[in-house]
Amino acid sequence: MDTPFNNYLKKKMQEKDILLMTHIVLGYPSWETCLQVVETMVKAGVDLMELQIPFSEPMADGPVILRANQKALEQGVTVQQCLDFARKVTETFDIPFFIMSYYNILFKYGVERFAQTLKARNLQGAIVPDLPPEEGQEYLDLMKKHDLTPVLFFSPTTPDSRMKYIASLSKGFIYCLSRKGVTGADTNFSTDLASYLSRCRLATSLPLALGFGIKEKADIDFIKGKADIAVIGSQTIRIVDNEGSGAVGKFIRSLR
Amino acid sequence: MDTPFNNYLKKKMQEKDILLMTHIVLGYPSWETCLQVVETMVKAGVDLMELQIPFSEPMADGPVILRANQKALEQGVTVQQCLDFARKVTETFDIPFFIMSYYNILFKYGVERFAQTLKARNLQGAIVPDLPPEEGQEYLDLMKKHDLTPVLFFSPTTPDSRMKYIASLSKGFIYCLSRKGVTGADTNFSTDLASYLSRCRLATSLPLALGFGIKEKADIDFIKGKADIAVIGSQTIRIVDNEGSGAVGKFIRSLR
Amino acid sequence: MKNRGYYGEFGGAFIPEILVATFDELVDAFEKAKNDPSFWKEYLEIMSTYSCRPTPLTPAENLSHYFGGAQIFIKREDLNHTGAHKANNVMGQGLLVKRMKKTRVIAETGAGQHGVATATMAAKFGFRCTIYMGEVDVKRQRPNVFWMQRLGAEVIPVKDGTAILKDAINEAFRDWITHMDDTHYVLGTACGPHPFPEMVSYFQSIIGQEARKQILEKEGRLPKRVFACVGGGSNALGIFKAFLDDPVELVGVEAGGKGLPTGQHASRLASRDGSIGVAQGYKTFFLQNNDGQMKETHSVAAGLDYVGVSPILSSLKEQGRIRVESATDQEVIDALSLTLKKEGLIPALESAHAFAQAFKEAGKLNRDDLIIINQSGRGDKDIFTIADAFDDPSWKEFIQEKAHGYTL
Amino acid sequence: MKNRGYYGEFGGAFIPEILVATFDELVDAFEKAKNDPSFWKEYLEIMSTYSCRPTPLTPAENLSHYFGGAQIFIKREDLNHTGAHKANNVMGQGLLVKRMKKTRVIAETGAGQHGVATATMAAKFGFRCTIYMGEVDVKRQRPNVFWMQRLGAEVIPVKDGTAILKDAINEAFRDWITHMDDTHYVLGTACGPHPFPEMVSYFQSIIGQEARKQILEKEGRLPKRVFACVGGGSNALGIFKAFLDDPVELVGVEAGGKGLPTGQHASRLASRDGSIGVAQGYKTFFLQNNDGQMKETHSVAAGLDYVGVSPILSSLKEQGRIRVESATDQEVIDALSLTLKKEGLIPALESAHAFAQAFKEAGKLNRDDLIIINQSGRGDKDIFTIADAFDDPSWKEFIQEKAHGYTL
Ligand SMILES: Cc1ncc(COP(=O)(O)O)c(C=O)c1O
Ligand SMILES: Cc1ncc(COP(=O)(O)O)c(C=O)c1O
Repeated sequence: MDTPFNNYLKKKMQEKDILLMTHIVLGYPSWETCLQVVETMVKAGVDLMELQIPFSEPMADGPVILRANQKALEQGVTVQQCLDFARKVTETFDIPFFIMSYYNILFKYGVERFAQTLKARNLQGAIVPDLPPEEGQEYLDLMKKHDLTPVLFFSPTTPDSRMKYIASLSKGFIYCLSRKGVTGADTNFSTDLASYLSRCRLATSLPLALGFGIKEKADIDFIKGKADIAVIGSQTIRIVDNEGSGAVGKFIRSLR
Repeated sequence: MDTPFNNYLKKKMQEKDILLMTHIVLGYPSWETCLQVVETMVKAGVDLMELQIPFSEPMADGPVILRANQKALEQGVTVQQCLDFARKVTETFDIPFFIMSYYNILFKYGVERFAQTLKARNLQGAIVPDLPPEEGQEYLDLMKKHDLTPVLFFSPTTPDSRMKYIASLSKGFIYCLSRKGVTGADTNFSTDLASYLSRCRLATSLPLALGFGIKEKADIDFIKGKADIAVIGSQTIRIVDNEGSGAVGKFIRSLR
Repeated sequence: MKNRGYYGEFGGAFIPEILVATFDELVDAFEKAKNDPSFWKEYLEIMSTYSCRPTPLTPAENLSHYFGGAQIFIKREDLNHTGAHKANNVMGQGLLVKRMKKTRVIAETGAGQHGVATATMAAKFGFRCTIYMGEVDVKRQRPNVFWMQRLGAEVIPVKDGTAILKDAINEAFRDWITHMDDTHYVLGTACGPHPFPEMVSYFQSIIGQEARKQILEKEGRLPKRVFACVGGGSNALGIFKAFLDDPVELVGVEAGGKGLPTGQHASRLASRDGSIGVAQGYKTFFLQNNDGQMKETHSVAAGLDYVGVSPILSSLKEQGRIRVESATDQEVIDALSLTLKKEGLIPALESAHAFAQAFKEAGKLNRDDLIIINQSGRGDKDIFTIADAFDDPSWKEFIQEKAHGYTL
Repeated sequence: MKNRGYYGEFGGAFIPEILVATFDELVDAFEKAKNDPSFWKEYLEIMSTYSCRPTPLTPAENLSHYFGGAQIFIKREDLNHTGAHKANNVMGQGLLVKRMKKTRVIAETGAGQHGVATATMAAKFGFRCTIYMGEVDVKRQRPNVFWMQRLGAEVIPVKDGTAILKDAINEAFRDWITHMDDTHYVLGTACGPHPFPEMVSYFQSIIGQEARKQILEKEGRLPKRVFACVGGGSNALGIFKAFLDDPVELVGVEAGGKGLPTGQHASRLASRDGSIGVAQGYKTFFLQNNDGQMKETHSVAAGLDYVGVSPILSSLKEQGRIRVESATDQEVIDALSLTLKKEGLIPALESAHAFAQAFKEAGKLNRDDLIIINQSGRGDKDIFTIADAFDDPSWKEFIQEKAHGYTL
């Protein structure tokens, strides 16, 4: 289990009381801005990043990310461009990058070819929200074969037994959905969430990333000690949309 | 059977090879015009006249008479006004006048009261196209009681036996519809019509009036000898509409 | 004239001489058909393969619960082909036309329902078809005109008189007077000269026959009351006939329009404004003035907006065998709205009159009382009127956008 | 995840982790219901008392004669309550929702038919109801929006993506992901993650069960071919299922739009433009580009205008058990027009695709061959589209006058 990525996570987790993973939609609002945002985020101390290849049917995404997907596609963003951009950032910045997308993108590209490409471009792995492990056997095998990290999910509705099952197939870390619902909506940081996270903790020894609805320092303070990685998705897109890519650095720094 | 009216008809039929009965819609286009038209017609030698009390549902009338009914009603023509006008013309002009209307006008007025009024105003009788004799027993009795002439109909679809039955209830003359259809349409003056009229002749010894579609001298020439009275309905209304009441006299004189 | 068809003092056949032979032929054909058991079988066969008979009797549990009184059942004539009980009548007359070997049918229509039904029947039987429709109605009911034309019928806008239903009836008679040899006039309701009232209610009686059987099968007892809207009276007679000999109260509901006191209604029997008269070939209660001229009527439901009423209903009313009430436009819209929300049913505006009256009474009955409402038709045909009645702003916007699109 | 539901390589349940438990619950409830004989009885009961089942199988004698080939029969799903086969599915899922003790339903809708059906079912069962509908469709299909609202449903216009059916499906899933505790998503066709394809076709299979029985009773033999239009595939599977083990050719008809060569169509199986993909929770043929992004589709029939297709149909197609054809918008309008004139039937534009294909084939079959066309719905809902397709000037005038009236 001691992959270089795990070692990286361990080391970071020793340095910081919580890690940050952020999210961008590739090609949105433009390739230039994307690059600036990645640079700003890395400089601001982000520990991991999700690069979302836009998809026309982003079922699990809320309005902010959904519209970013759409705009990117309208602007003609292709899968190839996304993978090329990914190569550029992995060459330039020294943190782990994950591709996030829906399964059809992988499927049409060819899952094996997709894994090979990820590996060749030095990506760390992938996050595919519409691919439950039962449907993803081939994908999991190929990711494993190419030494990539396929990130799987826990959710508050996942029973303990299923958490164990998912954990058994997981590598790197587990992405814990903070609540029901899609990306971008508010989350209630409550005792329910705390007890859910302790259920997660019991089910796996892997680090836990908590995502959906994290927007500010208070949220992060709440989850410190309960999860290992805080995932910030829609909020940074909102900030870029409203205040420009320059504002992202300040925002990230304000979180910890 | 030798009523004064019958004697009148006989006398006229001896004088002329065909009699003319004309038709006006009371109150249309105005009371003044109506009076002028009656005067002109009588002067031009018309032998009998139908005065139609307008009704909102003139089922058996074609477009010309139908619209005259409607216009008259829109102008507020009432049954009382019609009967008053009738008194005026019977006082002024020395030919027999008939009231023509649909049964509801009589029914609402009260059939007995209606007959009394007709008698009192010196009208000769009535023509009620939607009252077959089977429905008209009371009406026939009351007309008889008041010495009035209830004119009944033959039609080309009336079988011989029924013609006999209708004749047996008739007085004055029989109104023979020249064809299927409503007032105002063209009639085909053909051998069919001739043989129909001889059927009529066989069924009754009463004079025959032929109505529907008579428009010009040629039509009247055709029926001379086959019928006794030519009924001119829609055509005079058309002439008044198009050329004014003045033109009616010339038209009537052109017919014989 | 063979038979005049009187119900008490109502009915008769006040027809021009030229039509007497045609009516005799029709009376003959109808009598023969009635006495020929294969005819009704043929009728049932076509109604069950072409339309959807028997139509269901739907228990309206939510409405029953809501009013907390009688158990409400709804007879679903809306599920007929073309969306109303009108199908029963036209298909029956269609079979008769075939027997008479005529090749053309004509009909009057007000709302357009009977016109669509007749045009449909004509398409099915291969008859030529002409529909007379008041010009005012042509304008109001364009969707139905569109369908009649697509079904191959000629639609003639009647510009005379008040240019509504009664004028279309007159015009249809004028056509018939001219073309009776090959043409049958498919009158749309239980009005007009004999044999129409009898014949139309004969075909419509299938409604009550089914409903009576269905309620007995389901509940083992008769309903306490049966409600039906009354335009010409065909759907009402259709459901009432089977219950005439039963201890069942039969309630007809006329159009109360803007309220009886306003005079803007079409209540010939429920108001004091109706009086006996003779028009359109028969004797009954009409809304007419003292001279016998027919009045303008008003209802939100085009199909109830008629000056006359079935002579059979006039007679049943006079005998005290039926009760006749009225529902106002507003009561009707409210009843429609409630029925939509509670049962997922969309009664036609006409039918919603029956619902409105039933709703006034249901709560006062006992829980073990049963009532049946005749849903004579479906309301989606009425969207233009209903959307206007609800004053729906997005509907208006939609229409305006559509119109704008057509201007470009 | 208990069961994934594969048909050959098609189907599956590609769902976010958060929904896995909900799907497991649904699969459970559905399996239990299927194994409980009282469930199907309850289903039949409600379909025969609330809707009009069994729907007739109408012999189309005029069309048969016109083409001079096979005897044509038409399965009349248009006579269902709410006017289409959609009723079968929603009522079935409604019963299931009751069993699961949920209190709210959501649905996507394109043409609005499934939305109206779901809102109707919700009113009947007393569920709260939210309908997702692409904004483009909301604008095009305002009459249905109006009815859904009147039925008590909330209609949410979906502005994202292409703002049509597939986007409404995504949005419904997003709602479900958030509210699965009290909410059931009533998917409208035999698509989506397991168990929807199986479940929807299970409820729709009542069509074929009846049709098979009816044709055997009437004609004593099986049809040669059965035609059904294919949007998501629910009406097609509904009628096909009963004939799968029979020597009967099953023909699905997709939207050919402006013609396959133009690319403006929705033929996922009949054209070469479809390719296998995974979206909206299942694997099937989609109209997508090489990157896997879904394409815009086109059809005159809103209900066929969808990028995916039932995985069960994809599998039957691959096995060679069904044939899939396409009909262009123009062929569909022509078929509709002919059916109106010859039989007095108004198929929905969707259903008219099945008619169009059947008409291409009927004349080439023998007189003793039988064919069945599934008339999945009625076309009067489509008047705005059909009037436009016929380019009817009086319709335009009517709409313009209406619009003018609203401006005053
Ligand atoms: C649905 C519906 N119900 C009722 C009526 C009224 O007619 P009747 O009283 O003959 O049933 C009509 C007439 O158009 C109608 O369309
Ligand atoms: C009448 C009708 N037929 C067919 C369809 C297509 O759906 P499916 O292929 O699931 O039957 C629709 C969809 O809205 C419809 O309304």
